[in-house]
Amino acid sequence: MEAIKLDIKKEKKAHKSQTGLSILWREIIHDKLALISLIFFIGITVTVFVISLVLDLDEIVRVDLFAIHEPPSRTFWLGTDYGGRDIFGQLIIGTRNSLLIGFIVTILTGVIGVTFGLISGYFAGHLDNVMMRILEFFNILPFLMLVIVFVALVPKYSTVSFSLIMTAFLWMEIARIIRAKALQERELDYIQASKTLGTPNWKIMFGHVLPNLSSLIIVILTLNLAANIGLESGLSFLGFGFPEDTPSLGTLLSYARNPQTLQDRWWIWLPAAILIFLLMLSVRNVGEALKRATDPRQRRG
Amino acid sequence: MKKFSLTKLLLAMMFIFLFVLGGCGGNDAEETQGEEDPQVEDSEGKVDEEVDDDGIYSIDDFDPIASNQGEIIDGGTITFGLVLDTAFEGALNYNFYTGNPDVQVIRWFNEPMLSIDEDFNYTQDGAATFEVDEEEGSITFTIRDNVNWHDGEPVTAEDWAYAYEVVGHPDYDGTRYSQQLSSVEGMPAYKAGETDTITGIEIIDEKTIKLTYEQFTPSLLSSGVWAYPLPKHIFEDIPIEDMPASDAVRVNPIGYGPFKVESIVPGESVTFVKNEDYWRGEPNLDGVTLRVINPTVVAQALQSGEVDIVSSFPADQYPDHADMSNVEFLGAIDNAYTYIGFKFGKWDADAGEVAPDPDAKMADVNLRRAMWYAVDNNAIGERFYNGLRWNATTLIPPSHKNYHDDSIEAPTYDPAEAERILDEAGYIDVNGDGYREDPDGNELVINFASMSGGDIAEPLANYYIQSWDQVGLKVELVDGRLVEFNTFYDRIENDDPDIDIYQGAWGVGSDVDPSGLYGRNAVFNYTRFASEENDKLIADGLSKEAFDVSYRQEVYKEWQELMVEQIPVFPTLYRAILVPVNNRVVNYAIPEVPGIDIHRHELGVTQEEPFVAGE
Amino acid sequence: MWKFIVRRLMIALPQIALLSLIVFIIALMMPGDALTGLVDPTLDPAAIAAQRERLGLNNPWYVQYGDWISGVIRGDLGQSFRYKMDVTELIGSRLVNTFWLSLLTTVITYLIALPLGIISGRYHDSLRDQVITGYTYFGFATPLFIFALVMLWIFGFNTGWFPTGGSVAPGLTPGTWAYVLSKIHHLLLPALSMALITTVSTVQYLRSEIIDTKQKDFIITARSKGASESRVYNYHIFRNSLLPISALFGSDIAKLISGTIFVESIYSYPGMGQLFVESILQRDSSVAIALVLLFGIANILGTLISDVILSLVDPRIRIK
Amino acid sequence: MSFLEVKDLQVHFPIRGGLLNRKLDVIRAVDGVSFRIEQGKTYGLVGESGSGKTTTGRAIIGLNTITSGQVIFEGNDLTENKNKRLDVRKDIQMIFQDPYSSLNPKKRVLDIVAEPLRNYERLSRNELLERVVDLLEKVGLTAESILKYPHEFSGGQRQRIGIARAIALKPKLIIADEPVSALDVSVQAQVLNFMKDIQKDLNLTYLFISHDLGIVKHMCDEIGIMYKGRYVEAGTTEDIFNKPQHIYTKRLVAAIPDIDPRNREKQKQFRAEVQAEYQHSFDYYFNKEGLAYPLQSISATHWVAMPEGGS
Repeated sequence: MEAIKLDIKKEKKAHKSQTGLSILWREIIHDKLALISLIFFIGITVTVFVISLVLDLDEIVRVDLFAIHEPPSRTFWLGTDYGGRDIFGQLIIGTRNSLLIGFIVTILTGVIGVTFGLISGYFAGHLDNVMMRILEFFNILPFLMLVIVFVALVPKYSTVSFSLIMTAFLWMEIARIIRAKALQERELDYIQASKTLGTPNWKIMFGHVLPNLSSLIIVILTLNLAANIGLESGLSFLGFGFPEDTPSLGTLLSYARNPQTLQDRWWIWLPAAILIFLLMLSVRNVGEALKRATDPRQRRG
Repeated sequence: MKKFSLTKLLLAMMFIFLFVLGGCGGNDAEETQGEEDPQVEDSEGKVDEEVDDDGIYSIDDFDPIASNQGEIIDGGTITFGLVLDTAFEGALNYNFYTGNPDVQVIRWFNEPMLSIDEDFNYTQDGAATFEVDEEEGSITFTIRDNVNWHDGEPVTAEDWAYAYEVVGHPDYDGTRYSQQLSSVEGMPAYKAGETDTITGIEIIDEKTIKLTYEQFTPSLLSSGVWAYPLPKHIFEDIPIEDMPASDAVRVNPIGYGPFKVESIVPGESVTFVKNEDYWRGEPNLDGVTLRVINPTVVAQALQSGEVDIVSSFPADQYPDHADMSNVEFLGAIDNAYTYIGFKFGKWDADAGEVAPDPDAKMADVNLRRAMWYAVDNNAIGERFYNGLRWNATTLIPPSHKNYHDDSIEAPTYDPAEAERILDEAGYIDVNGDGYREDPDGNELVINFASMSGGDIAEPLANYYIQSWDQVGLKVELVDGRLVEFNTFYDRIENDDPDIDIYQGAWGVGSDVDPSGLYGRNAVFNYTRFASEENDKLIADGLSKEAFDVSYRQEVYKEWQELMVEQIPVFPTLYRAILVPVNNRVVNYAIPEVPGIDIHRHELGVTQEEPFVAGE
Repeated sequence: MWKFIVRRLMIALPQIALLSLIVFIIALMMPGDALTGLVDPTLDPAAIAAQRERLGLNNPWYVQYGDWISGVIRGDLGQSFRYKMDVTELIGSRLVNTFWLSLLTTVITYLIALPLGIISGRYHDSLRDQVITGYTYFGFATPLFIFALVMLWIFGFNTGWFPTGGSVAPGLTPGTWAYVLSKIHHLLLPALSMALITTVSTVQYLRSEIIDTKQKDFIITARSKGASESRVYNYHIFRNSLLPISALFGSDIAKLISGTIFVESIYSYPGMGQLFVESILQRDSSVAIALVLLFGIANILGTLISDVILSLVDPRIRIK
Repeated sequence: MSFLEVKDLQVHFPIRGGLLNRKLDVIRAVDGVSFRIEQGKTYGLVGESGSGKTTTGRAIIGLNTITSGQVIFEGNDLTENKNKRLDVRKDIQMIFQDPYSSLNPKKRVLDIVAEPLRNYERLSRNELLERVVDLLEKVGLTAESILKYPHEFSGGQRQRIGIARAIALKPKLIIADEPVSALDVSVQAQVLNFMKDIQKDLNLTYLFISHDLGIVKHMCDEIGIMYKGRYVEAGTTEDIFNKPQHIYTKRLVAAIPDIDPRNREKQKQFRAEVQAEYQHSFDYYFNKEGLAYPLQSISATHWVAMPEGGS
């Protein structure tokens, strides 16, 4: 048996190469744009997270009366805002916060959406019916307005509460897709087989159906990530963003509502605008490549 | 009478208007929730504004009256920009409006019956003249014969009385029922629905009305009278509760002012044509177009000549546009101040007075004084507002030049002094966390409420927190974010226990009497501060003796000193109003400045088209 | 057919009911009530308490809900705290503006999407397609609000071609040509900014739909029968690709709603979106609540319409 | 007591529709089926697609809900309550038709075969490995296979994996639902023979579902013929193939290709006869709705669906 055990380790790699995830990976490697985008995205993510460990947030959001609206200089690489606060530091922390929100929302919506869709699709029948009605109801809610209402209502407004509010109204699309897939999947014999083998339903759902949907989920989540990063900035722009001691890309962008800032002080908002633009593009490039990979007709590699 | 609490309270409100600091969001859009009786402006130095090297300006360099002396052409129209980032509400009647934006509209087609001089006192130059009977405590008003509503009907004494009957009616649910009305004899009983008639109002003939007051105070003759008749022939068929939403208020509003409303796009714009029968004479201009203009685009609209005059100009945009070639910036000292308030207790609704709590967190005057020493308001004024706001010293702003006492030594930025005071008072960091504990050694966290709105609001609040942090006081923002205006005042007014200190702003009415803001019976005494010395001085200021101006000045000088000593609040900044006016406009004066003998019918232009800023 | 519509309606009605309940709960959570705006500190607290009782504000929530909902059904959405007028009337005046803005945006969206989508799909991988794909590619990553702001900046201020706020020039008489033209003039820039961004997904959808259809058997058959290329496109492919697009219309309503919130605030256009942002910022909760309800109902009707269109187009849907 | 007894089994599927999505009608997929199987034997269930044979099999193992009737396994009524069903589940296993879809493509062979063991037996990692390798060897696969994924195997090999999985718990009854119909003919015999081998080794009972009479003849001891949810004929293999009574059975038997050229003529003639009989006596064998009549015994082992009083 020892020999076999060793084999398991050795051969794991060799055989993994055929799985869905590896197809996704291959597609990205083959798509130069997607590869560059992925590297860029990971690079930015790692950079902001690492640098923000070094930066002192209190120091960055410290109001300095004698450095208001400084243009970029050696001290302030990207100048300062109307509170005399360093834009570069805010940009780093802001990007981190925006990415963090993007990730949290994406993962939370993913967990809720996948679970919901899986249960609904797997059990089908009456339960599915009821769950679909619930989903439809969430779908018809005026999302942006309710988010704004809740943002205004929540007394303590933080990245966490914000993410939860967003999640509450964003899980439906994933749930719908997953449910449709699960409905197809449940008819396959391997699911029936597992039932006859005495595997409990939850184990079948998460242990058997879920892995078969993994590449699909990765694709959806990647594409959602791009959208979620953008959402926060929109809300901040409308004036429902974070307090200024929690900088985000959206807060920086919202300074552009001031016409002087928009016209004369590009350093405040332009880097954030470009960064959002690039982040969204790169995530989307990766997402599109992954999407191609799951659709054999369009596959390149 | 003296049915104290309620009456006194109303009295208190008389000369106050609640100031809304950046109330409707956007750029310091200041909203006065009250009547627009402004203050005097000393503007001897008619120096053209000069840009200092460091980009710091002084209000002394501005003039409230347009300097253009050019020749006025016949007719012409101008565009007035109402600076607002929302729509105006559109309750276009003095008796029904709620917010300042509507007043900006009303002023073009209506005006109060009485005009005031630069000392805030009523003059005999208005649409009505008056005679005072101090003995009886009554005033008799006579409306001029040629004062007619826009539809040709004369403005009558009955119209004037009708305003009292409507606003004072129990069914009236607007916000205009103030001290100006309730101080009239019999008004409270009428408001309570106990009587159908108001004993203090007597219509003598078609153009003459006599108002009798329960208590005759010096305040009465400086805008203490509700002087806004309501055309009875138009309103009498409308149930009172439907009036605010009626067409007579919103669609075809009517007045007796220099211009008539021609058309209204709700919330957006109003066009006016001249009222040829205006009692002061036919206006020069053919008409005026008023439109809402977003604070973010004011400068561009001015540059392109899209608007000739705007209601206000965001101070933070001024440095970038100070040299705009086609406009002249008018300026005046605003009769308002911002302040930091300390919570002392609660409002006792049953007793109708404040109930200070001697154990309140902020009860120690040394702590308050130290906090005053810790902040650098001069720097704030210069850096955030380019000198267009500046360090405030007393609770009567310099716009009241006869009462403001600039000899008083108020604490100014001195962190070392702040630390010394705190050390002495026993606020010492005993547990070594970098923050001071209270004299009993308990952890001291001061919760600071500040409202959102103005552009600078957020860094300003953070700056204060930092300043206090620097002297070892731990101050935290309530909820971790700025509080929206309505919520802010809701919480302050309801004495939310989570709030220890707050930043607010007050507009001071034309009368200096502070009883409405700092009196024992004032709901607006948000700090819930009270002291016997304070009670006495406030009462003295309203006594018969106070009809003697020098006596009154002395009383309020003492009161200002008392406030600097006891510090229920400390004032932070005084502020300037800036109004840019196109160079073709003649005879325009900042309307908030009283006693300037220029009226809107004299407004004119020197050329058909506005000047456009040269590239 | 009618059966499907009736069934679909029977889903929509409980949705509306549930929506109203949720909206009502939110209203209860909002600070202040119908009295807050009316309370004058000079009023006697006892009088206020009596007023509360009279208005039924002390009733249990389900009684209050019943009162409220029966008011809503009669078209009475309460009173705006801020404007002191009936919410129905207030919204009524803004509704028209938002309606025209949405209509024009939709028209422009499809005016852009159809030709671009067809060209892009028909000549896919050509230069033309790449240009169009490039547009959709960048359009996707551009946040609407930034784009609208820049448009305002360029075409409103720098060139002065379009007005920078409001819905109509002052002083014009409703019903005249000048009035209508001025309305359109005010609408054009906001509508265009919104359409240029929202159309992106429709273009992409149409493109891939056409590319898909192109490879379907019946097209190949049509071609092999000698149908001219333009006939194949105009008649077969376009028709087949258009149907799913028309079904997207319902979800467009949801997009329009969030779009108007941004665009109306940026262009100071007095519509419902701007009113909503204002009412939230100023805690004018009766207005905010009414708007959420109305937009929610609009959403429900939107999906209803698109389901009906879909079922007309594709009978298979009905069987579900 | 029989090993497995099915009594008047009915499985109905609702047809929904209308405004309220009410149950409008039912499809009677299985409409009163009864049979018994003796331990160690192979029972064949034959019929065209849609005849209800697969549904019957799935109903027995619990994949389809039983509308009415009883399934008694070793004296336990499986329809009585769910708990009991769980107890016997490990004794009944199933081999699926499609070896491609019946194996989870994301799982390694090890995990596939170990699935039932993990569910029912607490084994250490090594024990588990040992058992799986054992099972694979039993079905003729090497130990290295355990780390491979299903797509790395041929159809026949996959079906062996499926069988290994089915026998992992040492079941008593295996329901084989068209176990070879998805396989190449060349592989079919191999798998079938292998099934026979393990039947002996493990003392298995098969419920063998198929549409292919040839295979059934090769595999089964007893046979039931289904048509539209009902039995038309049941009996021993001998009975069915040599003495088919029902016209439907006769047609099926006639359709079996015979590779022996010597029988070709005889076969042809038989077919012609059956065809002729079918043409004129269809109404005799089926009721007005075109369904079979209840079964009537014509010998101790042989039953035929005939109208009342028919011969």
